[in-house]
Amino acid sequence: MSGDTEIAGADTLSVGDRVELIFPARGDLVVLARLVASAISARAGFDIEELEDLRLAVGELCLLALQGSDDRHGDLRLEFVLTDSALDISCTLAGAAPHMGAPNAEAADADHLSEQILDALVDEHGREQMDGFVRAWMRKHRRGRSV
Amino acid sequence: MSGDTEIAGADTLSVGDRVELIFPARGDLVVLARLVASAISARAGFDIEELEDLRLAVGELCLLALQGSDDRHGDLRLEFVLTDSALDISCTLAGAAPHMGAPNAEAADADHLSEQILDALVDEHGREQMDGFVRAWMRKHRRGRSV
Amino acid sequence: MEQYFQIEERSDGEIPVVAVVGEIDVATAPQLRECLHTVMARGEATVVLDLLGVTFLDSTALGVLVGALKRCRELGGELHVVVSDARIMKIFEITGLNKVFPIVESLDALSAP
Amino acid sequence: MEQYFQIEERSDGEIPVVAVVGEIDVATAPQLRECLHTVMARGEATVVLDLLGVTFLDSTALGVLVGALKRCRELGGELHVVVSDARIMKIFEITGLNKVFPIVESLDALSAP
Ligand SMILES: Nc1ncnc2c1ncn2[C@@H]1O[C@H](COP(=O)(O)OP(=O)(O)O)[C@@H](O)[C@H]1O
Ligand SMILES: Nc1ncnc2c1ncn2[C@@H]1O[C@H](COP(=O)(O)OP(=O)(O)O)[C@@H](O)[C@H]1O
Repeated sequence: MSGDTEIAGADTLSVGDRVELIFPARGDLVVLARLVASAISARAGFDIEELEDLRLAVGELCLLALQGSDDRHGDLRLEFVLTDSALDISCTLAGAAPHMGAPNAEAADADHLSEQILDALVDEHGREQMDGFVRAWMRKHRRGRSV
Repeated sequence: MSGDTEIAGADTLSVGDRVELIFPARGDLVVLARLVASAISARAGFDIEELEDLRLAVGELCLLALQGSDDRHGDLRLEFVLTDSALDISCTLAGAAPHMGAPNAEAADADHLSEQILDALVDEHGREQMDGFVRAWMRKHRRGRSV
Repeated sequence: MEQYFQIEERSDGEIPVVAVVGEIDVATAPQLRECLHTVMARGEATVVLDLLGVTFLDSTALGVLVGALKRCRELGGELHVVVSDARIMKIFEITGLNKVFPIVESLDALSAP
Repeated sequence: MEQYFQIEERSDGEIPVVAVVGEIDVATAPQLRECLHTVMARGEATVVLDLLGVTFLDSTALGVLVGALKRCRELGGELHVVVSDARIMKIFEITGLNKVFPIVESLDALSAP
């Protein structure tokens, strides 16, 4: 019993586990999504570098979903699903009024940057836009598992 | 512009904002609920002592909801709603198999302790049990607001 | 972000000391329960529980402590709890357990005459 | 748990230094944009952006930096970025922006001949 050390809660998510966070679709709350992403990633067995990657990537996922929003209405629904081989994350914007006007140069830059960040940090990602909602998703393989 | 210091994100929740966290109904994931509770409480304008109180109280709320669970099935749905006068939090257990057998002495102690903790830390709280689900709720008034 | 939890038993003095560091909650309390059981199964009726490094405690943890206290007293011993953090002390106070457990603020306070 | 963000402008040397501490993301980037605009509106074409205290940076923050860089260069100046943290540097690298911005590891490296 002496010196029985462990990080409790590490790797406590199991295959099939699903965690969902729903919050008002505003940029100032994306920090919540990143917070939950860190906690989930640690519990899915990712190491500290991957955890930082996932925190950043989830923030970008939210930003991609938020682009259809007027930053005042609707919710973001962030979903984490742990499969045998990967952590699948999606972010859906629902109930938001369509964004008015063309994006400015800075927003276009940021959009392109989000895609570059996801390209570098996750294994697959995509974005679907249908009337009424925007959905951005990504997949990060778990090392040492069948993919 | 010099020395422009601020805690960004503090008090960024508005009246009517609703945040929801859904996660597998297992004790080892209650830490997720506490994490989100801290972040939400800080953003609802509660001070550091109240934030610690709310973190503890939300954990107890989850434990009260979990008691109907066999700790293997179902989800906990934790909901935060900010009103003009209070932060309302509820935790609902759904889809869990009913808990088998009578609770042991330690579990009965812990249940009573949860109630005592909520009595001390929040302004109102309660628990409803219906067939198929358990719902525990609490309300914490925001200081300096009409109640 | 991690939930840190560490438990250590020191039996160098006369009374065994179980020291916990981190968060004791529904996820980690079972390990504390097991450790206390193991110590008492050796015949120790009096145990010191050092919570100086504990940053969080929930009702499950308190339930384990109450169970261990009952067992110590049944064996004619005592469960001494060491707490100094105001937040942790508050949890004992709001549950009335500060009147049930012999609580001291430091390990030194136990060996003092 | 809090999202810490602090921005400070020091104009004691020849080139103004804007120093940021904390997380620059979609919530806080607007304040950085405004600060950089204010400095440039005074006619400063070259600015040093000290990110040594930055713990997180997202695409919105990078977008603000790219916008400020364009503006500095239009004015015939430069936006020097100071980064030493490997995580922050990684974000510049994966977006290719390490080749766009003049990045140095310390403020000393800027004044060195
Ligand atoms: N969360 C998701 N949402 C939408 N499309 C996805 C998602 N995850 C993966 N996809 C797309 O569906 C394709 C097939 O998915 P699937 O058969 O589950 O994965 P795999 O890539 O392992 O074969 C993927 O390659 C990807 O392009
Ligand atoms: N989240 C909740 N879920 C279930 N019942 C609640 C909840 N919040 C409050 N209650 C109960 O309903 C009563 C009336 O609620 P309400 O009119 O909204 O609040 P107030 O206490 O401010 O009058 C409360 O006093 C409480 O007993």
